[in-house]
Amino acid sequence: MNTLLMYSVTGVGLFAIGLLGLIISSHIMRKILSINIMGVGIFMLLIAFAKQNGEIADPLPHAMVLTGIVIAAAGTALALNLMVRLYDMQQKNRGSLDDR
Amino acid sequence: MFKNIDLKYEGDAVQQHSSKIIALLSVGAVLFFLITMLIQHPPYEGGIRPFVENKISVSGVTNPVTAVLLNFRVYDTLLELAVLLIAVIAVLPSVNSNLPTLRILSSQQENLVVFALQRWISPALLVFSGYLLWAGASQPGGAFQAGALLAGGCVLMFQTGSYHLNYTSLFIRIALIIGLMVFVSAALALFITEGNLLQYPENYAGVLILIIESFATFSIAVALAALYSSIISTSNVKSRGR
Amino acid sequence: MIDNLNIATLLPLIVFVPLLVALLVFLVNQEKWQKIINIGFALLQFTIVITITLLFLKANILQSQRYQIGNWGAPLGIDLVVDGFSIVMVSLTGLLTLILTLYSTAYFSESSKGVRFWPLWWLLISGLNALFVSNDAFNIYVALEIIGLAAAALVALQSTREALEAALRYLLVGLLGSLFYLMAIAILYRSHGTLDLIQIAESTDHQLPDQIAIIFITAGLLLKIALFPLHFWLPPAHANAPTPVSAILSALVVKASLYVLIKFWFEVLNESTTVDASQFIGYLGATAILYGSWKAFQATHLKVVIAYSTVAQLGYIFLLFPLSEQAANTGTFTGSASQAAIYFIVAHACAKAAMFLSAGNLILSQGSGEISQLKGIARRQPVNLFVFAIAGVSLIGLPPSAGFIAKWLLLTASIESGQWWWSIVILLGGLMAAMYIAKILHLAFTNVENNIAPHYPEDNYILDTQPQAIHWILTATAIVLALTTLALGINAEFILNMANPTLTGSTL
Amino acid sequence: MMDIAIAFDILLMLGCLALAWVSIFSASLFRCIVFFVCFGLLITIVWAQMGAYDVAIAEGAIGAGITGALLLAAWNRIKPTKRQDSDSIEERR
Repeated sequence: MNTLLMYSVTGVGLFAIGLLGLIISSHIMRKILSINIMGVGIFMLLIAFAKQNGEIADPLPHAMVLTGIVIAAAGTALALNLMVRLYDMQQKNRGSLDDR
Repeated sequence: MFKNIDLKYEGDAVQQHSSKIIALLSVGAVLFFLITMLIQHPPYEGGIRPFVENKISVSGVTNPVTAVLLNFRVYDTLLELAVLLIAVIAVLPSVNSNLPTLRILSSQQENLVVFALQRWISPALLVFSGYLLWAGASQPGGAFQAGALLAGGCVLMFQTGSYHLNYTSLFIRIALIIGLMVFVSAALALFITEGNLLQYPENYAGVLILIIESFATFSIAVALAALYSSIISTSNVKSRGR
Repeated sequence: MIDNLNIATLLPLIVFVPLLVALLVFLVNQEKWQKIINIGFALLQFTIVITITLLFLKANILQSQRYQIGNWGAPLGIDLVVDGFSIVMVSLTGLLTLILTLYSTAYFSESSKGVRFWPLWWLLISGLNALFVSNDAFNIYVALEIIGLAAAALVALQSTREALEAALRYLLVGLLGSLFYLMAIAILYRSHGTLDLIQIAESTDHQLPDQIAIIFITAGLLLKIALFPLHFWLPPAHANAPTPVSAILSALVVKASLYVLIKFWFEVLNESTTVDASQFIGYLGATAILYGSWKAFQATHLKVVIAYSTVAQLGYIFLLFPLSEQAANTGTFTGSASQAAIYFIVAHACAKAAMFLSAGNLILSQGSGEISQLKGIARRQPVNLFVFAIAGVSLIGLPPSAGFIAKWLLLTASIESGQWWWSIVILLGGLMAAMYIAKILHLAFTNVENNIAPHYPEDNYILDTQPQAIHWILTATAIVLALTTLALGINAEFILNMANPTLTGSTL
Repeated sequence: MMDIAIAFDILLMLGCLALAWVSIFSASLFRCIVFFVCFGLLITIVWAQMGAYDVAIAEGAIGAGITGALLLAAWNRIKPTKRQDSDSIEERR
């Protein structure tokens, strides 16, 4: 059981934890965290088989993961912004007397 | 799964009504199949490493990851900068151009620790991100890492609440798109001169990559800072226009 | 270098021109200049797309030669390739870009949302074009992300409570679908060592990794296409978006994920798909038709009716999977069922866009989208209602329209392949579509005795506006789209031979 | 010598899985976010351990840094303050 296979299994485990968290967690913030964790799981799987044998690793998974991290950050930022604006809207409605 | 958008702060971690057992079983099945696949089928040898090795001398940089990211698969990086730009445009407040580009308010409570932290670390961050950008050609480093570091510096500046950037002023808008603009115009220029999109001329590849990378770093830093400040400041979001 | 004008030189332009326009429009936020830039570049984009289509038809080849970005070749660099199916989608995108950009210049003329709308709009179009021409798995993932984020941001444009909620749900669903797709790419790259679709197609050995990859791709993309059980996010998102956005969402954005699914299911991982899996998807499509039409019939808001009708019409296209399973196991997406699916995509795109535009005009003039408010609208807005009726005719599938040709091809395909039960579902779906279209038209033609002012019910689904006069461009663009559906209904071979160039059945 | 490296790898993996589980299902939201930032930093070490140094720097800066800052800022906006309108950071007009 070489270490890289173990890292792949961990990556897949993280993907499963994120998927489970996404399905059954309640608050939107937890769902955003689960999506990030699923992303990290996939990146771990990608990086794990990059360095199969020999010293220098295959650079393509590294480039894919780098791009994936920035895309995940952009997606999370947009989701958080929408969540905050939605929260403000709900507060304003609950706070202000007239419903409409 | 996403049916009701729940924003109650006190709610407990897991939805009550949701059938936790079915979710657990299905995710467990997915996990089981994935793990059996990982164990039974070893990965393919090498991937594109042999191709990169014999083409890296032409690519203008020596670090293989930067070569793949900014020369062999440069189209992906360009589209990825577009993704970051989309996220920024979506969160920008609507235009209020009466504010100056940079508003420095002397905030009342002198938060000594944060001020000291800012004064010591910001210059170091600046120099280090410049180094990261420059080292990207040969050792690990590059545009995204340097940009994220600069953005970390900006986040630190925002902590004291005394620095306000008006993200709809012309200067900041130019800063946001300069990375992608340089990329696209370089691509079109090379398209005309070399006849093929994003095909760097052999001896100028390194220089061109560095120019594109530095502009990309600058716009990534401003973009990530804009993403952060759009969430913290209520006045920024609740603009008069709406 | 521009003299050897072949497809390859023009192909990347359809991605880079909208990108450049997005940057220009983001910089310039004076109303007048934005209008000039938008209309000018929409025309330029349309001409580029038309030249590419004509060049492809003239060359009459199954697949254009690969455009290697940076001249690096397949496993190392990224290639752009155009085949029959993608050329149809690219020309469809070009046409809808031109028409909807004209519509949007009038629609957003005075509202302050235009500043944020235009850059996102052009980035969405460049993402769509990048997806249709790409031949690299990871590149398709980045294009899917561009489309998902831009579409979610556009849905959130009106920043009412319902719009923000729909946009947040749409964004999370989009991110989840893309993550499933990314997981599939990781597995494919792990077992094949290359990301190029054609090279993966050649080296698939239909072992466990490929089957798991196709399962993940199907699950992720079905979520993004909103097939029946996973459609919950589509009606609120399409109903709460501004009119041009809901038009392009229903017509193109949903089809982009469908294009990727068809590309993987029929061309790349063809043999690792089993017959009963495609039967299962066929049954999902059938239930989508019935369920979507039934919910559309029940809906009370005009845009919600049209959104649920999208869910139903997508079901038709998924009947393609069981029908073309036996047809041909060649590597290419050919056969009568595939022609029916391509024709259905084009017919649905034009009809649904026309319907959304006309419905948007009706809502603008009426002030509220509730169907009960549409009493006697025929007298106030005859032209828009006429366009709505034509689009309805195409959705139902009555003779003069493109929808009829599509359903006819689907019926013949189902009879040919011996699975006659699909034709029952197709006819039943047409009947139910007629139900909810007729319900709206019936209301529109009942004249109201006293012309009472439209009262606003409390639980108004969408923040409504005061009744406004309709700019002439808004109606003109809707008419042009309705005429294209009729034109496509009359001469069908234009699309058909574009989709499958008649050549000796050379496999990939 | 070899078993120490393997032991370190196994420790890293178990740590990742545990932090991931806790950062989704722990009781309060604030604890979730703090665990998520720790998870990001641990992942940075895992990337470095696997030889992906470019990715380690990027994960540390973007994954743990910027995303953690965004999450905390968003949490600050949606936590129920005692007096809803007294927002100390922003001067409210």
